[in-house]
Amino acid sequence: MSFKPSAFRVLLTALFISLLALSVAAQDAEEEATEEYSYLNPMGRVPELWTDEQTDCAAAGVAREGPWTIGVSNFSLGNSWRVQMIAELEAAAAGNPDIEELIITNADGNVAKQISDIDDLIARGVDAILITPGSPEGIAPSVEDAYNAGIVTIVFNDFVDTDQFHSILWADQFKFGYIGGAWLREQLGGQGNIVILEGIAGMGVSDLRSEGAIAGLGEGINILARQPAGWDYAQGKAAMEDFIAAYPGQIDGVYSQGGAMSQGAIDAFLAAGLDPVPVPGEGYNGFLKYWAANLENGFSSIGPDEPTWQSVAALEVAIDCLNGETVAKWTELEHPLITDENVHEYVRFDCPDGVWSNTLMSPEAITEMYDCEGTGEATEEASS
Amino acid sequence: MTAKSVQSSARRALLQLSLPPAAIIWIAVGLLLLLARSVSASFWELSHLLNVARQASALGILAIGQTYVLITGGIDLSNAMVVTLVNVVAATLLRGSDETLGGTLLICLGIGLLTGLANGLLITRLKVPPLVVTLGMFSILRGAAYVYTDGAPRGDISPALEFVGTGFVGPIPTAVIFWVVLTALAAVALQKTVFGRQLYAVGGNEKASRLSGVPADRVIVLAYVVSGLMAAIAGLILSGYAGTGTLTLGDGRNLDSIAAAVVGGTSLSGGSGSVIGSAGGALFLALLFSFLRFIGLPYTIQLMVQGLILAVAVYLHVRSQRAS
Amino acid sequence: MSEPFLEMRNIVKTYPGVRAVDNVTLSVGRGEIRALVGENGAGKSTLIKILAGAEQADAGEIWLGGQRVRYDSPVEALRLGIGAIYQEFNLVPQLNVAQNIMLGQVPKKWGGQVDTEAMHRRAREMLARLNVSLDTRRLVADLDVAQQQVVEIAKGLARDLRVFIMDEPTAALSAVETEHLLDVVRALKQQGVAIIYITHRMREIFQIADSVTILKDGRHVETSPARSLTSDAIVAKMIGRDLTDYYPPRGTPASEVLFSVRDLNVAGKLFDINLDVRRGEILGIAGLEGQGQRELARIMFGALPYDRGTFLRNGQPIRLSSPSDAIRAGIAYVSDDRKRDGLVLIRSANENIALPSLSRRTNGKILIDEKTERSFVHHLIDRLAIKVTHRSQKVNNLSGGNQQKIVVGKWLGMEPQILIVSEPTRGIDVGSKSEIHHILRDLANQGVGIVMVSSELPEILGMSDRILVMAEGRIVAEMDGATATEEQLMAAAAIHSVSDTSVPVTS
Amino acid sequence: MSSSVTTLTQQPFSVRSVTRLLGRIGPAYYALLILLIVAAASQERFLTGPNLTNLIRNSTVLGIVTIGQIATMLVAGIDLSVGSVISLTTVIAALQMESHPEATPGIVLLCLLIGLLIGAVNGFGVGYLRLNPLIFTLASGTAIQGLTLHLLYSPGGSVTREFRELSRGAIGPFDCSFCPGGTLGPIPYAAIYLLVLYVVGTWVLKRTVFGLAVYAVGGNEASARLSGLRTERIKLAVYILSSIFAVLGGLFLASRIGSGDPLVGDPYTLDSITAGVLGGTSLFGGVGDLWGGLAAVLTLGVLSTMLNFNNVSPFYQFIIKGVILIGALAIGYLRTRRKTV
Repeated sequence: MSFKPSAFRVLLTALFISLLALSVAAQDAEEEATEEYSYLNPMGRVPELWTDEQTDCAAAGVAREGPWTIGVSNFSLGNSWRVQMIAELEAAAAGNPDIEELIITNADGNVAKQISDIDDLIARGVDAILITPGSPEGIAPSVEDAYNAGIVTIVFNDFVDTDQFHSILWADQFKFGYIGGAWLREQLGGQGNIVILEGIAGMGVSDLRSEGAIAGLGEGINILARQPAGWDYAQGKAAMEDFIAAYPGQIDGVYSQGGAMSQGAIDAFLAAGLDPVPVPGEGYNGFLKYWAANLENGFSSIGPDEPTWQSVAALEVAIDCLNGETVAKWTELEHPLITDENVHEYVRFDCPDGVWSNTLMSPEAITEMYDCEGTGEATEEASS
Repeated sequence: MTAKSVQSSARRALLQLSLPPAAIIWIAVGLLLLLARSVSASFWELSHLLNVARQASALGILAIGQTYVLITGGIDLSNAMVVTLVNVVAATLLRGSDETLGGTLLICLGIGLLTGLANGLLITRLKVPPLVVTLGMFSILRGAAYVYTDGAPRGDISPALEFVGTGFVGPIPTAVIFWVVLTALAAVALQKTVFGRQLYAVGGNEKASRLSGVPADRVIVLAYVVSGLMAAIAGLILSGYAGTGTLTLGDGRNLDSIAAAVVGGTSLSGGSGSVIGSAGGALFLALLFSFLRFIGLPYTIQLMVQGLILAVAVYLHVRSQRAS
Repeated sequence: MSEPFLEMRNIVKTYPGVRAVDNVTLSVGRGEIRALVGENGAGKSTLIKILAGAEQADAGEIWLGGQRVRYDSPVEALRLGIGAIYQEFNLVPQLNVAQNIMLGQVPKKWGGQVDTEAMHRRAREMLARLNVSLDTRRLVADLDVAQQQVVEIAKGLARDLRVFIMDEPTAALSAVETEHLLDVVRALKQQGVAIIYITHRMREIFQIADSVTILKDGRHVETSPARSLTSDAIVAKMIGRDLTDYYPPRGTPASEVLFSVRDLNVAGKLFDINLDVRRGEILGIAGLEGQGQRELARIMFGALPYDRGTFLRNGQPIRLSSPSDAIRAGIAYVSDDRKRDGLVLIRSANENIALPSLSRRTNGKILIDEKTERSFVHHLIDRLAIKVTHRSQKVNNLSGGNQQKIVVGKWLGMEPQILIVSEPTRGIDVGSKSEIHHILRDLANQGVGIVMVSSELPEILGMSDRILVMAEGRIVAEMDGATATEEQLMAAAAIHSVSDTSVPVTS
Repeated sequence: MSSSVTTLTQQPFSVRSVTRLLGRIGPAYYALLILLIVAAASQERFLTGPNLTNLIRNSTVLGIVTIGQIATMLVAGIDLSVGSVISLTTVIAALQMESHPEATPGIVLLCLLIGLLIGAVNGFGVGYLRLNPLIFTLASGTAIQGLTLHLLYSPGGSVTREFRELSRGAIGPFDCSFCPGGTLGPIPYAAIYLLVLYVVGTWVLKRTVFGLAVYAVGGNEASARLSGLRTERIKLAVYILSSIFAVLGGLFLASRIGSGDPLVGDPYTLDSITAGVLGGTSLFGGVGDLWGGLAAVLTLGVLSTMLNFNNVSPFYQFIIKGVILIGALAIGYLRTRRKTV
């Protein structure tokens, strides 16, 4: 190696030290960054912009005669929840004669692509636009652009860092986490050791759910480890296998952000020959199937559910607004709670794991979408 | 002068110790195990080690195919999406029962085979660089998985496949048995068959191989077919592990399989490599991921350490190759 | 030639398992042309790589103009005025002639810009010194081997070197071009440049060298004034024994025709080629560089497409559209470029030797029978006297001569009926050369028909039973190998090249 | 534009040189032309000022990053860390500007400095230690992703208002007697950045000694070294450039999204390689130029917009993109096919 330990190395070292110093400085800034929220609700965390304001769409001049072209900027189709959410929207739009065209774009998890998608929808001249922001801050300018272009602008699925839209429908992810965390605290009697399975590192939803859960867990509970597992069964199970080995006999509970991870965590305990510890879940059918089937064995859980039909709710608000009605500017969607008592109402034993139970789609439509075996025709189709 | 001669004789001594690349990674696996043991004795629990081995098995099987392709001087980025496509197809066709198992297996292996065939033909006939072909194929397969399922994976994996993914034969996880058997077969094919010899020759010098009568195109196509088939098998095993169809099952596994092969001593410039080394590479990565989770490092630090160790592993290989 | 200008003192360089240069001391004066000779593997290449900064010695010192100098890269060597042109051309195919000639010392304008005009001007000057006119805007990728060699030499000239190392600069050049080069070397000598000149061609040594240094097995054997030596003496000292039978005795070819080419044409390259290869003969194909000989050899092996023509094997027409077709017909081919076309350098001797005959030996079975293979490879290694520490040794660690033997050897496993060899002894040492010649003659005596393309006249004359002379893509003469003379050959080869004999590289 | 393609050879004008030039134009130019025609024909709203402005703004980040990626490809390398560097840049810019809004120029410098450092590490590993660039930059990218998440675990922070204007602003509209309506629409800053960077980048690659060295190292590294080029140092410089361009792209992106996002850069890694390859740059080094890369970047942008305009299902979009990637290069091969063994 013909490398000279000259000025070059000195420069490198100096640069490296300066980077370290800067990263420390950046961390300070991060801690300040979280201060912009206020706690309006002991369980929730709502943007401070939140008001009871109404939007008078007629006065805003965005109302127009049908038939309409409605654009949807969807952030991602990365899991069955998001696919079902879009499927519900398509089903609802298909039944509405006033909707001429529904243009759905998919940013494939890429904020920059979503900005470009929204630009395209505005340029295409849609009458209303439904946006699931991939980033509250990053998408805000695009939301403003749509709003300023005189397009009915409806945001749902996440909040957005602006007030220039006609309506927002939003389910508090902090609250989602808080519910699971508080339930777990109750199960453990306020103390014990847990591990946390998070969604995807770097995603706002994932971070908020964890923060909410930690708030809900309270002081007495010791968090042994946190690991992102992408709401994915295989990743969740693999992480749990490691934790079971790393903390033998010490894990009293698991906080899982839901998706298929909860089921993966339970299966890891079962595979190790252990009884599952308390794990909260979500309205993911795979988890519900295990839960409902093991209720009699004493298994208990809780499932705050992010509704897949919020897209339909957003579409309804958009239609109201296009018709010139006055709509609520801010709507918080409650997480319907799945409990030991009502889990049987949600579970679909005849359907695959990917189904999301909290749906406005008819059981038949779900059967068709997921090819369930529940109805007569479907079973026949399968056997043919 | 004396200091220099001491240094050079020390270097000579080191050079004489130089080991085959495949051995280095197995030594690294051993060192990692010792390190893990010193941190926590429970890492050495047999059940945990077997779990790690099972986690490694799908990656190891993917790495077999990747190794074949890398030996030709190519690369396969599409294998990750073969895993996903096989997963959703298997779940849809099986619908949770073993009745259609035979046909499903054939179709899934067919997907792997056809993908490999398409990759290989595009690379050899149209001379499109392997990175581009397999990247494009990745996108096409992804679209196919979405179109096939309409975005909503249907059906369920059957008991027989679940046994492959999660079951045990005696104390050994079934998946590990598949991995070991496939690795052994692939190693024998590489070292002891005409095809294996031709694979190394084509990767080392394609032109000279053609001029020696080696059907280079056919050999390259076959390497991609092997990679496609291995991806299909890994997809079936992972399906058994996940129990259901998901559109994310293959995510990131292409780069992981390349990393496993490369830290196992396979060169990205073609002509050298071994499946035994790649098996060590897969095990090393699985152990590393597990160990970092095991000691409860924050995820962000885990990523930094992963990056560092990957760089060090590659550095060690380069050193050892330069020495020999 | 007064006091030493360049001195290499006690240079040692060891590679794993080989002491490539063992305590060699060498000194060259200003304006001295020093021929450096030795068999392949004698350490010449390593020694000059150390001098040029491309490799670092394990021990030893380099002195220049009375001062000790230290450097560990070609950049620093060039800065001291020490530079080399190499046997494997070090050109960048994607760049043009001027850019290649001036690479590393491109004239600049403001802002780090390339002064394109100055660059082309200077490149043209260098080519003019070599008496060559070549468009400096052509891409090197589009040049033929001789033109590339000229560019490589011009690149060395452009550097105003004080120590100029030339590693077989004439290997790819025609006789005329060689003369020009030797003139340039003499001119450099006049300017006081110290020149180290490596060659396997004895004639050139006596044409230009002041003194000769002979290396053997990494050690210094002797340095003497050129005029005190004879060709035989040099050869004897290089190989450590007398080389009595320089060329093996000719055999008695049969009249049976094994292979024929009829009316072969390639637009712009080959015209109406007809030839027959007979059992047991060595058919020499002679000519100046670049007259279509090598293309012909490749076409006969199915490795290049052609426009028109038929091939007859034992009188039956055969298809030759790929090397596999040729191999099936019992035809083997040893390329002029062994590193690119002949060997898988990063694999073992064993694998290289076994490669063409693999399927033949497995005979439909899946696994390679290693026992048979081992004895087959050992047999060949013994028969061809290939020097390897083990059959699993990587080929790129072997000397050129041994590599060439492997290229020939790998074809023997398939028992070829026809062997086409192109420049079979290019760039290998005298000892290996002679061995290759004996191997070829043995094969002919066993009934193999051999086609030997060579631009080395002594080789053609010494080896061939029958000689075909090519010029501008045509066969222009046929001669009896036993009686033909160098003058006859040259006359035949030059007849058709009247158009531009003075500057043939511009073709 | 095309004159820069020929500077390397500068052949006298002849039919042969024209056909040769056509043969050397990357597949991206053809793809871009065809797509533009199809897009303009299928949607009347496509060829409008605002839409074209958006197209350029949305192509800017990729356009900038691709410059650096092409440089690494020219030395037969690859840089898989650019995505993480972009994310890191948005995070540092947003966090620092939020806490020190007055120090924006300093923060920009800081980001460039960090780019320099990361590039130096990549270049040191690839150039001096001769580690395989694919694996080494994968490793450094992983580590940088970790660092980025360490600094900011979920999207947050915010850049200053003025900084946002960098990506949103435009100059004009201009008077123009030939144009319909008498004015030429506003020219977005983004177009100017792209043009300046591509012109400067092309000047460096095609006109300077450094650029020649880059092509030489990529064309034949051993010979470049023996010709007295410090190949290690050239690779170091190229990887530094790649990181710096990633930082510039990241700064533009931070301005565009107004905040920091630890995952936002991820897609640019593969996209920039795709753009480079589509633009005619060889993965084996020594062949390629920037304008082809820009054409490819615009092609990808037009493609995305066209698919959105025509309401093509996202599912089929994956397939279409894959087919176009392979198809463009396959056509490029078929056009220049020569039969040799």
